[in-house]
Amino acid sequence: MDKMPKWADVALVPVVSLILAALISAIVFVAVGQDPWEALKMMAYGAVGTSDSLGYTLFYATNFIFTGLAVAVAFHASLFNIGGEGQVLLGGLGAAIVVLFVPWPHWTLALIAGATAAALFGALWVAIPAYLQARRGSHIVITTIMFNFMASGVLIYMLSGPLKPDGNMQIATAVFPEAAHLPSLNDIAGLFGSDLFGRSPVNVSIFIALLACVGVWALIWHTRLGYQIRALGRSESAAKYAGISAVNITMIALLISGGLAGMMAVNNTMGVNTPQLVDNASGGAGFIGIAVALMGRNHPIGIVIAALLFGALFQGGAELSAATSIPVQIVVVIQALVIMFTGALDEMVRSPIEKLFIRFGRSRVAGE
Amino acid sequence: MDFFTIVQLGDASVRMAIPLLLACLAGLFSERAGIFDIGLEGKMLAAAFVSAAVSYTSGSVWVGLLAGIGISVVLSIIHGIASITFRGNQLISGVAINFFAAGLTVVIAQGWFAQGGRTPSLPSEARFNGLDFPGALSRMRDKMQASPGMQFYSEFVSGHSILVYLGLLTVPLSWWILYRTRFGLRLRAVGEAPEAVDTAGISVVRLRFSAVIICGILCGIAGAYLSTAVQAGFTKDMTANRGFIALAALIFAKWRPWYALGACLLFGLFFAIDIRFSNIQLQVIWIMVLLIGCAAALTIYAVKREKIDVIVLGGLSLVLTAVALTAWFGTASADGIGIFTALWETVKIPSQLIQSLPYLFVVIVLAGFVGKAIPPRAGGQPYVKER
Amino acid sequence: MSDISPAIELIGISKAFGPVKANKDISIRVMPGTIHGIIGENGAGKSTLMSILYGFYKADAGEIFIAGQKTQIPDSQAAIAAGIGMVFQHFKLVKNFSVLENVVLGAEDGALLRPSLAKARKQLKSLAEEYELHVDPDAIIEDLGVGMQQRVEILKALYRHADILILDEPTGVLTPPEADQLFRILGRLKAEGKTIILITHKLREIMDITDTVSVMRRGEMDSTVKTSDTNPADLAERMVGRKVLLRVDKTPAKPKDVVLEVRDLDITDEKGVHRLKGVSFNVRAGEILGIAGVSGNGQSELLEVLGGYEKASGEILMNGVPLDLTGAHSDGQSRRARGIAHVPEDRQHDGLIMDFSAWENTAFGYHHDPEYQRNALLMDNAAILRDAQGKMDRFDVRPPNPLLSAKNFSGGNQQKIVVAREIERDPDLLLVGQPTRGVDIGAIEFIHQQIVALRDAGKAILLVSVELDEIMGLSDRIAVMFDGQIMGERLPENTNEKELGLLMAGVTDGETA
Amino acid sequence: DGHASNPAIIYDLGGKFDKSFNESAFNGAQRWAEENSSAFAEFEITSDAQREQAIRRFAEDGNSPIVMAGFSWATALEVVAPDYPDTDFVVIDVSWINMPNVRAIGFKEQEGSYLVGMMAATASESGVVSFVGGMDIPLIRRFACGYAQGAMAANPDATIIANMTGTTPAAWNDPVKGSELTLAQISQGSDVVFAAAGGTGVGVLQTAADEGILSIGVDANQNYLHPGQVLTSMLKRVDNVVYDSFSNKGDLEAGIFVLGVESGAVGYSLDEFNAELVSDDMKAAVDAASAEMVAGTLVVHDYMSDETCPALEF
Ligand SMILES: Nc1ncnc2c1ncn2[C@@H]1O[C@H](COP(=O)(O)OP(=O)(O)OP(=O)(O)O)[C@@H](O)[C@H]1O
Ligand SMILES: Nc1ncnc2c1ncn2[C@@H]1O[C@H](COP(=O)(O)OP(=O)(O)OP(=O)(O)O)[C@@H](O)[C@H]1O
Ligand SMILES: [Mg+2]
Ligand SMILES: [Mg+2]
Repeated sequence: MDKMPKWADVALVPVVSLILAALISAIVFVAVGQDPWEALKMMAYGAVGTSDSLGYTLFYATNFIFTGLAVAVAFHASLFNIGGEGQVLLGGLGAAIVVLFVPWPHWTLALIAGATAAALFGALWVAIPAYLQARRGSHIVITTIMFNFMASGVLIYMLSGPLKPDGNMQIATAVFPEAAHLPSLNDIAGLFGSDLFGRSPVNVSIFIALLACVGVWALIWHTRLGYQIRALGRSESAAKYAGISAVNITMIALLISGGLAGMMAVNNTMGVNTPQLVDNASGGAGFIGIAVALMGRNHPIGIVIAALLFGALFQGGAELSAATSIPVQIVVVIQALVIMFTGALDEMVRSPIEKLFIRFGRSRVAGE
Repeated sequence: MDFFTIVQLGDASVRMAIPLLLACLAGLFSERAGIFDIGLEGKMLAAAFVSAAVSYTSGSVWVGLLAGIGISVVLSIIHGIASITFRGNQLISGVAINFFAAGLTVVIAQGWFAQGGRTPSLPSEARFNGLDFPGALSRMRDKMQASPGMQFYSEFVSGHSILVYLGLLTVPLSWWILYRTRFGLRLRAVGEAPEAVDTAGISVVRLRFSAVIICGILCGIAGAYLSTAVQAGFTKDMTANRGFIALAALIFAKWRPWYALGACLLFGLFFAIDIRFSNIQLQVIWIMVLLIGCAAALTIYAVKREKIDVIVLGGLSLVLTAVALTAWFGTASADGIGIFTALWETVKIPSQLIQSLPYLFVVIVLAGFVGKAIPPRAGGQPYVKER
Repeated sequence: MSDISPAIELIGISKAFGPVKANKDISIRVMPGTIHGIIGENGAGKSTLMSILYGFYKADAGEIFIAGQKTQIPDSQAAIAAGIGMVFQHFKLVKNFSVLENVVLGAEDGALLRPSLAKARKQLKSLAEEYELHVDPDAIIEDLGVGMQQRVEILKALYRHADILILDEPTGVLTPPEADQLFRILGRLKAEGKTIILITHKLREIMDITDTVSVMRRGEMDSTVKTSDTNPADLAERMVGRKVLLRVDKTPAKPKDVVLEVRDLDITDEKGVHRLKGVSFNVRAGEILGIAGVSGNGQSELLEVLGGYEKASGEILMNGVPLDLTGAHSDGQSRRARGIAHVPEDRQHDGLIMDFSAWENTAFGYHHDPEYQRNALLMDNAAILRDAQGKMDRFDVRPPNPLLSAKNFSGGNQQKIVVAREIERDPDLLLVGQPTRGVDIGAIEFIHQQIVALRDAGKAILLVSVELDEIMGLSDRIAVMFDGQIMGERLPENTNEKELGLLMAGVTDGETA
Repeated sequence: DGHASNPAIIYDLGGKFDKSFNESAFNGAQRWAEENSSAFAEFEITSDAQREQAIRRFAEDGNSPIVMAGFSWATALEVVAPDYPDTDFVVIDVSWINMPNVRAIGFKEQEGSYLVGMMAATASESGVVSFVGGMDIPLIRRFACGYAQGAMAANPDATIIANMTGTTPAAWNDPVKGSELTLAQISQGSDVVFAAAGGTGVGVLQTAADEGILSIGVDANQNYLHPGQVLTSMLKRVDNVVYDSFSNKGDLEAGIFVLGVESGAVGYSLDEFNAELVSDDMKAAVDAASAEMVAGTLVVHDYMSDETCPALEF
């Protein structure tokens, strides 16, 4: 007998958490002198009100799907990969190198090559923290944080040295060749005479993100590897008994996680209207991935929903701060509240709901 | 390197070490009680903001310090509610607190002072200024001319803000509390075996809350130190990851106060070196020796072990070797000289590398090459009596 | 009798853990200066009841009277103040503290430690002399044996001036001589007028030492009787609610070829402790070798080496071919491939993933099996589910719902899932650790039958158990382990519990005289 | 309508209040708004992905001119500008975009830096002057290089110490490190420090004041921050550029404009806060040098022209 039905666990609890996070956010808005209802309306309009903003929301959501999946895969192995930021940066480096130095004939090939390189670089960047976690028990949280700082050092070094185009002042690579520029969704919609996504950079990598969702879903619940990842995550001792190599699975789970984070860079470099790699290529998406994974209950469907929500929040928040004097960091505050309520205060929300279900369930059983 | 440079390096190390030390001891109290806290960063940041803002508005730095401690304690209590009362995931709660502080400080600072998320610069009377000991020289230029003893006295001993001396005093105090008082015994016990504490008739919840509150107080002082002693005001993200470095120092220190002092001074030294010697030149030959030496050592270590070690460490060795060779041939071709002459050429170490050194060092420390650190046994786990 | 009030009186105690009702309206009275036994199956609610008395759990309903006074016990502090001391089934000690620190923890005199420690040191000395409870006050707990740790727990209670001492299964971890000494101490405490409550599964102990005994069943109080008015068979019947067969039905073994040969197995753990010291034995097809011993004497390590998740030096031959003990093939997968199945000692910790559903657990460890794969990439979840349903039906797992999480099954049913998984693999060698720990009598009978049936099918079985009754009942051959060594081998028909008990305490034949 | 033709300004990632050129740009816009009691549109981006979005948004709303602060806008602008031929764009710190509707404005920071470098070397008693840069990018090296040349010109024996705070954008906002760098420089003998480091400079100026040495502010006039202790400020009149662009809306001339001392776009500041520090001789020497620059007889080497500096090693 479960304490409560599955739908309550996967839907009701997160929704209640979200409402609580929203209530506290409303208080913050009031504290800085902004009508929360107005703010919400502004954010909603800013997120989906125009075709441009809708497109931007989807563009950010694409980023967050990748980083959310990355965090989730690691979470299934009970590992907290907080290094998404660094892995995204390295992923960008990988993508930039293959598209800048190889003349790809068509964007499809460039996409495959870029995504592969991005995933590879992202995975390599987590390899050492993963190895240290697996082999020496060095806490992945701290090592990946350190690797985030170092990633930014590596990237800046590359962008201001080896990859710097002559005469360019911006810390960025040259603009990628046209063949490596991914078609935007609006280009595709344009074929049907629509202007659904405006000038937004949302592009075909959103399909890669959705494919990655399916891939992660199959991986986690339908492959031996996923089975082993989950087993290790739930009980290290039992995994040992079953002959599941904690070292190997930890490594593999984190490499996949890093690869997914790295792949985000495809969207952010090859997909944007000016395709190039800039110095802050991740834009905080690595961290937002944590909130997305927590809210999405580490399930791809949940992650897609959460990513859309955070995409809207990110885009709407930017519009809000453009229209008012509220700094855009309000988005970080909301994000923190979502992490707090869906992640750390889960029990606070869950326990009363559980009690309700037990009481309700009991009377039902008694009635039978 | 002359004597005064060494004194200065020591002086800067201490100055850089103090916020680390306070945060590290904060983490020590919390983790010794079984509550992991990666929210040190956020608490310091919040305290830095509030103490600067309140110092500015009230004109009294002490009121500011108290307010900073206050906000940090509030965040600690939130962490406590999440991880003690509701037995939530301590890492996640810490991450949330970091974000919360990073965002809210800017939002509120903007709403309050409208200066783009910073506080106005604090006037001297609203800051912790350096204490000049009797007879000590205060100006750098005077010190440079003084005798070595005077230099040491004036630069290293004197001239720090009161929080520095306070921070250093916290070390013996923490040691004394932990090992010489009833509270310390219980605190250490609750991080090792909360059920033992519980059955001994002591409230685990109260004990752990006291620990996180102490953690909050120390983080509060650390934050206030940054914005009212080192700096004259708050700027966004001014803690610059010190909270995370403090955690690494805590592991390095094996959760012991005196070791924590050592670890933080070492990290402080790293920062001081980074600041003072960002322009380091090395002969190519030394780069080769260093990198290829590391690569060789890693390879030797790996071959005796399992496949995974060979793959990862072997890969790392290859990367190091490749970097070394690139530096060598790169120098040769850039200067248009023979590859053997290039070995004696001096090149500048990329500043990005120098700046990454403290982080790299943290990773090396965590890799356990400096000895194994065993965390408090009940650390990170909520105390659950009834499943 | 009515003019002295009972030392303890519990009235109408109820306690639920979520949906589990651990105690239902329980009442009990214990007279001062007596030893009161409590028996009951695993999960009957004994520990829960005592933990409520000690303030560790809060009762949902009920009243507590101590020495005739109604007493609120919201926490252990209150229990200690009321003169209650408790030695838990799982000790509540701080492992890396000294004995002295553990004793003073929570009972310090002032804010400073030094005076408290000095006082406690003196006090411990006199307690040690008074009750023969000698321990080194400066020893670190984790360096002490379980017997010594238990002494520390008793000293903790006495240091707090406990008049009522609760002991929850104190002898489970003790050798027979250690148990005898414990009972001598309890006798002395009783003579001093202290009241003692003793939880145990061993009917013999109840008969030997208690004055009265209560029987609990399924969270309820069945009955309380004077010990002198009852006998073991009667108690067993009260416990289970029906007549029980305490013996296992089996025919004599027909051992064939040696399946498992262990030679000079040695383990030194990370701390440098020598866990196994040159262990050698063999198991033949069609026989059950039982390994008896108090837990912590190397049996667990032995099973772990055989199961592939502990490294060792020495030699193990499986059907004549050596097993890899240190290299890449010393893991559970390789062992399974060699025909070794393993019912681990701790099912919740090792044998099952508590958060996985039952069907996922039935493939656990065998997830690489071809029959569970749909193709090179994907697992065949439907096949696993079908397979799980069959196993659960055949092994009478209740409820027979493979979609439930493992944590939602009772201990006995969890164990059945593990046993079904391992036995139905038709292994050449079955390793079984504590097969019936925490399992009720009905399920014990069933599991025992399955093990015997596997033996009769000509498989080799290595059984490790701390329950002497189980060893005696199931084994065809018995080896006794003590301190990482095999002290000797006996045939069940040629030995008795006393002899095995002495071997378990490390006393060999020569020394008995 | 009035609103639609409003000018707009978009700040770079550092944000409107970076105490550096974003803030300076804001001040110019603000001044224009106050003087004309008109409104302008503004936006602070938070990620690079927003650049195009921000430009297009204002262009579609009919804002003109649209002023962008910072060279990072160049790439996005090159893509967007052709789509809005009727909109005027002004981009600051860019001297390479040549488009019919873009006014690209660069500054000769080396000239202003040269002037304050002369003042620093003259004011210095120790003969050691120093420079704290923000993020290590060519633009900041241009400041450092000009400063070093000026110092050498005033005192050929001068020693110039230059440090960069970091290589990431965080280097614009690390006053603690700025303060430590300053202390290190003081111990190497420096008694005048020039900060071209955004928010980090706040720490530099503060420490210089605490330690009793002179400091030099940047971009805006920062003399007021520590009266009597800031020798001067190297002015880079981004505010004027914004102000002028807003004022001349409708008839802005497209093209590349690199502004130097001759136009007053760069220079040094003199006000009541530093009047006592700047001697008449010093002022005379500096003014003479600027006259030479205007006349073309003095050419200050531009680091960005060839990525080398005759007076300083990086
Ligand atoms: N902390 C707890 N949380 C939830 N359920 C519990 C807890 N402790 C015990 N239970 C449940 O309460 C019931 C009674 O457990 P209890 O430990 O009192 O039994 P017991 O009689 O002491 O058994 P044993 O002989 O195994 O010690 C069991 O079903 C058990 O699963
Ligand atoms: N930790 C738990 N979480 C959820 N449900 C539990 C838990 N422990 C026990 N239960 C539920 O309580 C019921 C009784 O469990 P308990 O372990 O007390 O059984 P039991 O009486 O000891 O049975 P068995 O003799 O088979 O061990 C189980 O069927 C199970 O559904
Ligand atoms: Mg049970
Ligand atoms: Mg029990």
